[in-house]
Amino acid sequence: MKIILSVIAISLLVTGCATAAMQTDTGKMLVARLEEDFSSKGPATMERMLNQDEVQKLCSAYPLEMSDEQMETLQASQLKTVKYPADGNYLGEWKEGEKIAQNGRGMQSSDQVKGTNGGNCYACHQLAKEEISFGNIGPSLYRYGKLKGDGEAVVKYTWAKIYNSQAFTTCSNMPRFGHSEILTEKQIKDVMALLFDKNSPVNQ
Amino acid sequence: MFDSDKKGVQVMDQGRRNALRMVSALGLVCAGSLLGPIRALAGEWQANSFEAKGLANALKELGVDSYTMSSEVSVISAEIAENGAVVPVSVGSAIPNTEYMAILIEKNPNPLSVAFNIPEGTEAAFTTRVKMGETSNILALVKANGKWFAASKEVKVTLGGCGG
Amino acid sequence: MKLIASIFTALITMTPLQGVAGSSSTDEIAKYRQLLADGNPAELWEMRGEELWKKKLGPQSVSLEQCDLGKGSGVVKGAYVELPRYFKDVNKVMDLEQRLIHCRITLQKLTPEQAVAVPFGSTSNPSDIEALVAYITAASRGMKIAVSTTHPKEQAAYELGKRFFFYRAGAHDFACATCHSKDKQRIRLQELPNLLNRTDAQNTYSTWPAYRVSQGEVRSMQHRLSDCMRQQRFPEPRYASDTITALIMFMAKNAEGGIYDAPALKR
Amino acid sequence: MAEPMRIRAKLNGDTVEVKVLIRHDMETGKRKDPSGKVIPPHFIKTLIAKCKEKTVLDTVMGISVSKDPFLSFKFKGGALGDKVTVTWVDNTDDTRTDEATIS
Repeated sequence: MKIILSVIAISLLVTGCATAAMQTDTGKMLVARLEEDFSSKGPATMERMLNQDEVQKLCSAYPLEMSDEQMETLQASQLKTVKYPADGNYLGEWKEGEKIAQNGRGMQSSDQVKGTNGGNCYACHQLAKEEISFGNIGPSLYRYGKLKGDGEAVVKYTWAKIYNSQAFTTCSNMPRFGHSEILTEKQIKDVMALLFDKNSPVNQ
Repeated sequence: MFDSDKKGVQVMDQGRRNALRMVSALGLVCAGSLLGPIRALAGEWQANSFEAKGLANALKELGVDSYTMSSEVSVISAEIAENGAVVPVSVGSAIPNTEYMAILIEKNPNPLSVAFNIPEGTEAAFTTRVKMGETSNILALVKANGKWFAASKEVKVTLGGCGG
Repeated sequence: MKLIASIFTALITMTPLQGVAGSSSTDEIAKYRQLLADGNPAELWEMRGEELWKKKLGPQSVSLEQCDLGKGSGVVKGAYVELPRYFKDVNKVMDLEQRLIHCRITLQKLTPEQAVAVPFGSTSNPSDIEALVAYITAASRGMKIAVSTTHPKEQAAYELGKRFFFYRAGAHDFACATCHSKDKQRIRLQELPNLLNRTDAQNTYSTWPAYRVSQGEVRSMQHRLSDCMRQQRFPEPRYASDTITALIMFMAKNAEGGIYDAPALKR
Repeated sequence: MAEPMRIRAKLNGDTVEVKVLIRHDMETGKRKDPSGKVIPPHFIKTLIAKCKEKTVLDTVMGISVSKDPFLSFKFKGGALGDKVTVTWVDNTDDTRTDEATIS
C-alpha cells in the first residue's frame, strides 16, 4: 500500500474515529467556507478550487485507503487522458527543457492569466548535476536517459508520466502537466529532451 | 511552499541588480579618479569609492595600490546565503594598529559596501549584513601601519525554496 | 583577535561546495540562519507594536490596552500560545489577527475597513497589524503552546482545518499535505516541515510570525498561510478568514507543548 | 519620520559589546515599484557611536548594506551605567539619534 500517506505521530491528530457522516459534514462545511473566504485571482480560479475532479476528491481523503481495484480503475481512467504528440516526435530542445525545469512560475494567483508556465522540475527532482538546488519529493532524474535508454516504451511511458502522473501512481504528488494544461505539448517535448538527449546536462 | 523557482525570486532581485548596473552604466564612477585617489574617511561619505564600478576601481578610489592577503584578517559568513538581500558578514583583524576596515563585495557592480574607521579602544571586529547580487567573494580590507591587508571568502547566493 | 583569525583559517580549509548537494548545503543554510539569529529586525516591529497597543486611536481616542485576547481584558502575556480560541462574546473561534480586528472595531470604534487596512505592510506602507502581532506574540516567548479544543466550536475549527490540510485542488492538484506530511522532504534546498510530526509542527509553529529577510517585513501567520495558498495555486483568501483560522487551529494543536519562540527570523 | 533604533550595550569584563538594529529601507535608488516608477534612493550614509563624548565607532555605508541594518562592535573604556549614543544620517539628510545604557 505505497499510496497510504505515511502515518507518523498520528496520536496527536484527533483519534481518527470520526464517522463517515461527520466527515461528509465537515467536507460540506469546508466547501461552503472556501466559497465564502476565497476569491479567484489571476489564473487561480474558484472553479478549480471548488470543483474537485475524481482524482482530487479521492486523494483528499485522510487516511487514504483505496483497494487495489479502485487504484487500477483510477489509473486506467487517467491513462486515457494522455495525448501523445501528433507528429510522433517526442523530443524537443533540451536547452529549452532546462529553462522549463528551472522555472516555477505559473498558475499562481500572482501570475498572469495565460502566461507561460514553468515545469518547476528542480523543486522536487535532481536533474543536471550542476544544479545543486534541487528537491527530494520526487526521485532523482540525474542520468535518466543514460540509465533508461531511449526505447519506444520508456519514451512513451515518460511522456505519459509527465502528461498525467496519476496514470501510474495513484495520488502521486506530481502535477498532471499535460492533462491540467500546465505545460504545452512543445514544452513537454523540451522537458523530454532534457531527460533523454545525450547532450543534455542530465545525461553527463 | 512551492516558490522554489529561480525565475520568481529573480524578479524580486532583478530590480536591485539592474539598479546596481545602472549606477555603473551611468558613469557615476566619476572624474574623481583623475584627481588622484581620495581616501574614504569614515564620517565623510565618498561618492567616488561607493560608486566605483568593479573591484579594481573601488580599490583605486580607496587609495589601495596593492594589498597582502593575510591570515590575520578574517571574513566569516555562511558558505551559502539563502537570500542575497541579507548576507551576514563578520570581519576582523588581528593585525596591531588596524585603523580602518572595509567590506567589499567583488561581484557587486559597486563593490564597496561599508567602511569602518577604528578609533583607539575599539576592536577591529564588526558584524553586519550586506546585499549580494550573485555568488561572489567578500573581501575584508584592512589598513594597518600604512599598509593594506585583506582576506576573502566566497559566499554562494542560492535562490528558491519555500518559506519555512 | 587570535580567535577570529583561527576561525578564519578553519573556514578556508573547508571543502568548497562545488558539486556537493543535500546535507552539506542544508548545513550551510542552517549556519546562515544561525548567523542571522542575533539581531532580529523583528525587535523593531515589537517596539512599534507596543507603542501602537498603547496609542489612543479612533473617534473616541481609545487604546487597545483593554482588548481581551482570551486571558482577560488587557492581558498580553501568554495570550498567543492559547490562540486560536473560542470567544464567548462573539460565539466563534478567532485567531490573533481576527481578535485584534475585533478589538479595533469594538473598542477603538474603527470601521471594519479601517480595522483591516494594510494587513500586510510594505516599505512605503507599514502595517500596524503586523507590528501589533509582533508585540503580542513576543509576549508569549518561552511559553508552551497550549491551544484548547474542548469547546465544540474549537473542535469543529480543528476538524475543518484538518480537512482543508488534505484538500487537493487547483491546477497542480496540491494540498498542504502534498509537501507537509512527510519527514525530511525538501523543495529545492528548502526543508519542508512535516506538520503531522509533532517535533516539526512545534518547530514551525513556534517560529511564526517572523521577519522575512526576502521581504524585509515581519509576516504574521495569516500572511504566511495566504502565501502558501498562492504557492499551492489556490485562489486568494480574504484577510483573516475563518478557513485560515481553522488551518492555524490544526497547526497549533499539532504543535502543542512546543516552546514558543517568535517573532523569529526567516528566509 | 525615522523610527527608533534598538541598541543593546553589554559589559563583558572590560569590553562593551554594542548591537544596533535600525529601521531603514536602504533603497538602492534603482528598484521599481509595481507601476514601473523608480523608487528613489534612500540609504544611511554615516553612522557614529559615542560613549561619554568619545567616538567609539565611525562608519560609512553604501546602498549594499541590507535593509533594516544590523551592526555589532566592541570597545573598551565603557562602564556600567554609561550611555552609548548612536547617530545615523541618510542621503535625504534624515537623521536619528538613540541611546542605550551599558548593562
